Amino acid sequence: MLISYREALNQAMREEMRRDDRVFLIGEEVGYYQGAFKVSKGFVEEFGPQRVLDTPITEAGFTGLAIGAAMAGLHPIVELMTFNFGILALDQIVNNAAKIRYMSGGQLSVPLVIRGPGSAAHQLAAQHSQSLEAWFCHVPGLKVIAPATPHDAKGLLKSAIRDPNPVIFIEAQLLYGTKGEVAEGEYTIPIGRAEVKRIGHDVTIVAYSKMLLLALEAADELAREGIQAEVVDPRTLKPLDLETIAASVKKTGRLVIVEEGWRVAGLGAQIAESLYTLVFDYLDGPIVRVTGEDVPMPYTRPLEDAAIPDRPRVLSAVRAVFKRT
Amino acid sequence: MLISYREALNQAMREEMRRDDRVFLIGEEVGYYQGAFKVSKGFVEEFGPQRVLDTPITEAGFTGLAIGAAMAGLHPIVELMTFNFGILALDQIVNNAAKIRYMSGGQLSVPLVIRGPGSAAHQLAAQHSQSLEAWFCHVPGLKVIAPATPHDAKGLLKSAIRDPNPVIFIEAQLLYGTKGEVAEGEYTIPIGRAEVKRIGHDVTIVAYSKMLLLALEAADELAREGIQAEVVDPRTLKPLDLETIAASVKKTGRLVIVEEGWRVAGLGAQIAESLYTLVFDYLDGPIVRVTGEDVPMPYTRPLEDAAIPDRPRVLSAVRAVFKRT
Amino acid sequence: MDRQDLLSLYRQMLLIRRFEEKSAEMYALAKIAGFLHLYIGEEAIAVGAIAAIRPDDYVISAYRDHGHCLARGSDPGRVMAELFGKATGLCKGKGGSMHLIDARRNFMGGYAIVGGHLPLATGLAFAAQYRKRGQVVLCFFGEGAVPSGQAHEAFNLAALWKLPVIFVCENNRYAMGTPIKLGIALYSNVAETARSYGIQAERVDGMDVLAVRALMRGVVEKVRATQGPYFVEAMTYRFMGHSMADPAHGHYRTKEEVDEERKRDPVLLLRQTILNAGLGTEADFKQLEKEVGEIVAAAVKFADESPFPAPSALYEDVYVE
Amino acid sequence: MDRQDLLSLYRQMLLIRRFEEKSAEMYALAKIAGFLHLYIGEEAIAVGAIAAIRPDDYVISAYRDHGHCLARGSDPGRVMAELFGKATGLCKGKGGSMHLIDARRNFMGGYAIVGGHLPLATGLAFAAQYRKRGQVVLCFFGEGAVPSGQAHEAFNLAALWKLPVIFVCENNRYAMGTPIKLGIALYSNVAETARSYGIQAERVDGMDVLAVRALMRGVVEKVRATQGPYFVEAMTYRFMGHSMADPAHGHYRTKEEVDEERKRDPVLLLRQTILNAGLGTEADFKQLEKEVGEIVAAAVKFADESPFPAPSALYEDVYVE
Ligand SMILES: Cc1ncc(C[n+]2csc(CCOP(=O)(O)OP(=O)(O)O)c2C)c(N)n1
Ligand SMILES: Cc1ncc(C[n+]2csc(CCOP(=O)(O)OP(=O)(O)O)c2C)c(N)n1
Ligand SMILES: [Mg+2]
Ligand SMILES: [Mg+2]
Repeated sequence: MLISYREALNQAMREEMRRDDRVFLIGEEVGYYQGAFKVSKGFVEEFGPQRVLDTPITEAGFTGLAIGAAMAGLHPIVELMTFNFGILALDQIVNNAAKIRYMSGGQLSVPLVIRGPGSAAHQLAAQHSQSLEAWFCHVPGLKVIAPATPHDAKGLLKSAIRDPNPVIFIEAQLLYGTKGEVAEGEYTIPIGRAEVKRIGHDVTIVAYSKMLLLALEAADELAREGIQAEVVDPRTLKPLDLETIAASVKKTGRLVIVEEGWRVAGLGAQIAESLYTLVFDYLDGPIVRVTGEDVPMPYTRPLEDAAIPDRPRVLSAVRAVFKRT
Repeated sequence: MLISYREALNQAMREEMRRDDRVFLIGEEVGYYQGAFKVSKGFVEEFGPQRVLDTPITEAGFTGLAIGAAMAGLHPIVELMTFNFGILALDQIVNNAAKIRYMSGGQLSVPLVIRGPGSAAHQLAAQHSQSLEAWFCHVPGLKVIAPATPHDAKGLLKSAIRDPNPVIFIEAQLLYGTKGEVAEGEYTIPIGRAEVKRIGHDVTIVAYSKMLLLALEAADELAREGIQAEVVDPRTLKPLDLETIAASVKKTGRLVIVEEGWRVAGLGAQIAESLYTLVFDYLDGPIVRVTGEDVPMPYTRPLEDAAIPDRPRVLSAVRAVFKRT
Repeated sequence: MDRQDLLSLYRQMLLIRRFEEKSAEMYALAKIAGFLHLYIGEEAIAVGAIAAIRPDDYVISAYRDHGHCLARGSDPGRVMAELFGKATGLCKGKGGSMHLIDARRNFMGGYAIVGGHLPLATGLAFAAQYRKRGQVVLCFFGEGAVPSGQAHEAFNLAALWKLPVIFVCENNRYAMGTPIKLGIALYSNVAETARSYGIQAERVDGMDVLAVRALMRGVVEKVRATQGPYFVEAMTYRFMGHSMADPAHGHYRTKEEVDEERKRDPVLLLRQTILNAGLGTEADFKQLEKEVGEIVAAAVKFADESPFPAPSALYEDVYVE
Repeated sequence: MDRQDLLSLYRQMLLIRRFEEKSAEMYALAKIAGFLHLYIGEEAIAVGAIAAIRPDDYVISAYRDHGHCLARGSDPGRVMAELFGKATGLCKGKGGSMHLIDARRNFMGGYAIVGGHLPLATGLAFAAQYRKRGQVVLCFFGEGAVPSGQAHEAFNLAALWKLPVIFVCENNRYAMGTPIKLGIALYSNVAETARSYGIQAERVDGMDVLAVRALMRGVVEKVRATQGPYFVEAMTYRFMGHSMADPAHGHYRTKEEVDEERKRDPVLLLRQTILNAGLGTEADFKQLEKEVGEIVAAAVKFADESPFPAPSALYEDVYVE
């Protein structure tokens, strides 16, 4: 079945809401507007306004409400219109959702998904374009997922909804319209497993979310130059499937990591550091990171383009890895 | 002059407030209570309540107020009672303080210091014990400082107050009472310069804030075993003085990084990744990180002790670096 | 007025009082560490309010939470063990004083970020409404939380969705060293805040346990029936310092003021009521004092003799496996 | 009523209207991208309010900020160039539609986090008070920001410290697709929110520029004199979709409703007032239309011919060096 990423998310939520009436959806414009990006199309009609809740613009309030509801045994899905606004709910996410199980000595749990688009779309400027996955990955008690394809989006969102822990589920505005094959019928994808999206033996490229598509395009181009890149998509960012990445790097000896977020203290730094530790002797030179530039996102297109990783930069990173050896 | 870290901060702010009447101090309990940790002792008496402002418990509100005042040309110092509460002000810090200069194309600036204690004290439990420097370092537009000694605290706080950019200045509850020699008279320390706190040639230990003291103790013990550790304190975490660290690692060939924060996506990952890139060929094996454990901070002492780096762990990390070579 | 009833309320307040006095001693002996915020002087609110609800209702509080937890019926031994950081504590020693949680009693915890638990309270209420079980939520917080944005977002959601939550503002007039005047613009009428959301609000003498319970019974009934929120401002006073780290008085209030307020000690007030009504004697109080003393002593003994958590506990309870 | 004065107000509103209509065209031509939120229908508020302040006062707004920026006197060419993302834009193309900033005019910007700029406004007011320069701050925001915690923290600080800030709530009854009823518990009386902080509040017909200016003159005078905040609820209506990405009507409001509200177009209302008073003729309007048309055309031409920023601009303006 060829469907869009948006439709995949819609199906995942719909199936889970049919399966389990503890699951409900809450966020700005998720009901009558069907979601700012139309992910919850048809939901209020099917599930009614008690399970599809339009909220005021109070991210801390409604995220906290969802956490409270989860503590009482419901399974909320919080839609953040974008993760930029999630910053306003960070106290709830970090100090409550992530810690309540631990602070209670295991008495309480917070089965909750917080989802919505992260990263830049086109020209939304500094306050609306940022990739904050490194922040969420830093926090014990959270799981973090960032799928790139419709198939992964559907299977992982279903797993996230069934997970008894708080899960941060990061989508992307520029992915919603992308299409891909999705398995027929009921399926889930386990949290915490990377997938090799393209097999190769010359260099490993790790990339997730939107950047996976970029990496795959770059890999095709590299193939024409005779470089066979293996592309690994972690899919889950926390816990990270280091084994799969390490196995690939052991084979290729070279690693390029592509991420859209800011470079300093970005998630790629952690991935790199882990891999150096795991496969130091297999690496024939430093790991190369391709990242967003360390600037607030400029509005104007030429500068925005310059701030976000693109194919030429991925290609030149890979070529650089080869040149030195 | 032998003074406490607390007194050093007090002197720095006092001198700057005397020098420049655009500087004012704002935060919870900074006035009549003299600061929750008594850092602003005597301030309201000397500068009056218009320049030493006690706020309600509204971190977003008063941090945003300070940012607005800075946009209008004042130079606020925001005291966060602890950086745990800074999470509530993150939208203001990230979306406004860090970005306004860029979004305005250089028309506006936000000369502002946000300071207060980060990291764990004793048994304050999960919501009051966290080290969030990696988050702040991730954000372009911010500078981040975390001094370990009274001398550095004073000189760097003065520089931070004079800096025309937003500066995050992270102290530590357990450092306030520690004493050290501070230069007489007026001095500042430039932002962005690391300092070698102990010279050695066998291994480099990078550590900042409270962890510096731990690293120095460990280095003394190692010296008794015949290992001469060089201890480098970045002091400023963003921008990071990689040159000084790299120079040390070129000499020693071994690097251990000690940080109190959570391991995954902690600042140490970035420091390591940068150093691998800069001095890959000088390293005789992987960099070793000693970090806080990836758990919400437990209240009970034995588990808290187990969650925070201590001397035995630093020692065994250093010894491990030697064993493998 | 009923003798058994009054003596039972008295006993609950006395238990909290003696438990906390003992905690203070244990803090001085370093058996307890971290922040310890005592509820001494405010016991009538927790006891009066919690006496008005059902066992399946939810209770949630801030970090000054011993009183609410004990009033909810938690085992004093396990509470003390939690303060001691022992494996037998309510939260296996991981929560401590500020995060007492007793899920079996729907005591959903103590939270240490001022204002941060009010949204959680609306969520508990949402779940109650969603499941149509007729539960209500009691949410306790200090007046210092009233200006916080999270509190307001919670008030609006509760009012908008008619959630069955009762916001109980324990107005002790100080937030650490900040007198209410310096924190809240309309300090003389905190309940007005709630009314600006269309939330019904009431003020009560938080030193009078009978007044608190009487008011709360009415409020709980209304909230259970109408499924809409309520705000109760309970006027009280904290007799001790903000936490064990602070003196009882300082720049922000005088010893005279504290002494004056102590004359309205809620425990003594109830005692006087009982005596005046002829429903109890000095012998009764002596007997209760003895019983409570034994419970507290046993709690300390239990806590003291309990083991600390094993090192393996460090990584337990981070995730549900 | 004075002819020059009325025609000048009319001209300002017309400029905003035509400027934005042209922006919509340019958006369709992909000369402008990102989010573009039009102020069409609400012009009387910015023009009326800003007409009541001094050049050294501060103005701050949300993302729907073209009107405020132009009413403040910013060069339409540089505003259009900013929308085009050009180096000659107000913010060198880095801000875009949602972040117009013109520091020379104390126009402190457009901000895109709902509620996030209200604390900034209190800070500008704090600076004004600190320096005793007698400035006031006009802070514009939609009614959708009213429930946000940051707004409430700002209201409380402003009231507590008597800051000279005027909160101008542009109540167009919708926050994106959310009707006010679904967002604000006490939706029928938003000003009550402010009163619960002891902030004086007033409501005004935001379609009537003369009413807005008259009210604001009084308010500004009071705020300048007493150094305390004020809240103004200006009733208005957005004629277009929330942003260029949205239709003008949809599930959340009917075409009929929009058509009905368009009858009270603020530009046409003022035109009628001028005609009724015999202070202007069709010829005057034609002339103004021509002038404004030329300004807008020149702005587009300037924007179009201006260069994009050089690649080196990427790392400029992150820090003050
Ligand atoms: C968001 C936040 N900011 C600051 C603090 C530090 N703090 C702890 S308690 C407190 C005072 C709270 O006063 P109030 O709400 O009146 O409760 P009381 O202590 O009087 O019971 C402060 C400022 C905190 N815990 N959370
Ligand atoms: C904190 C936050 N949450 C969500 C959004 C997305 N958003 C942008 S505008 C808007 C509606 C705002 O409505 P209102 O304040 O009434 O202003 P109007 O658009 O009507 O002028 C929303 C939800 C945002 N920008 N910021
Ligand atoms: Mg209080
Ligand atoms: Mg609106």
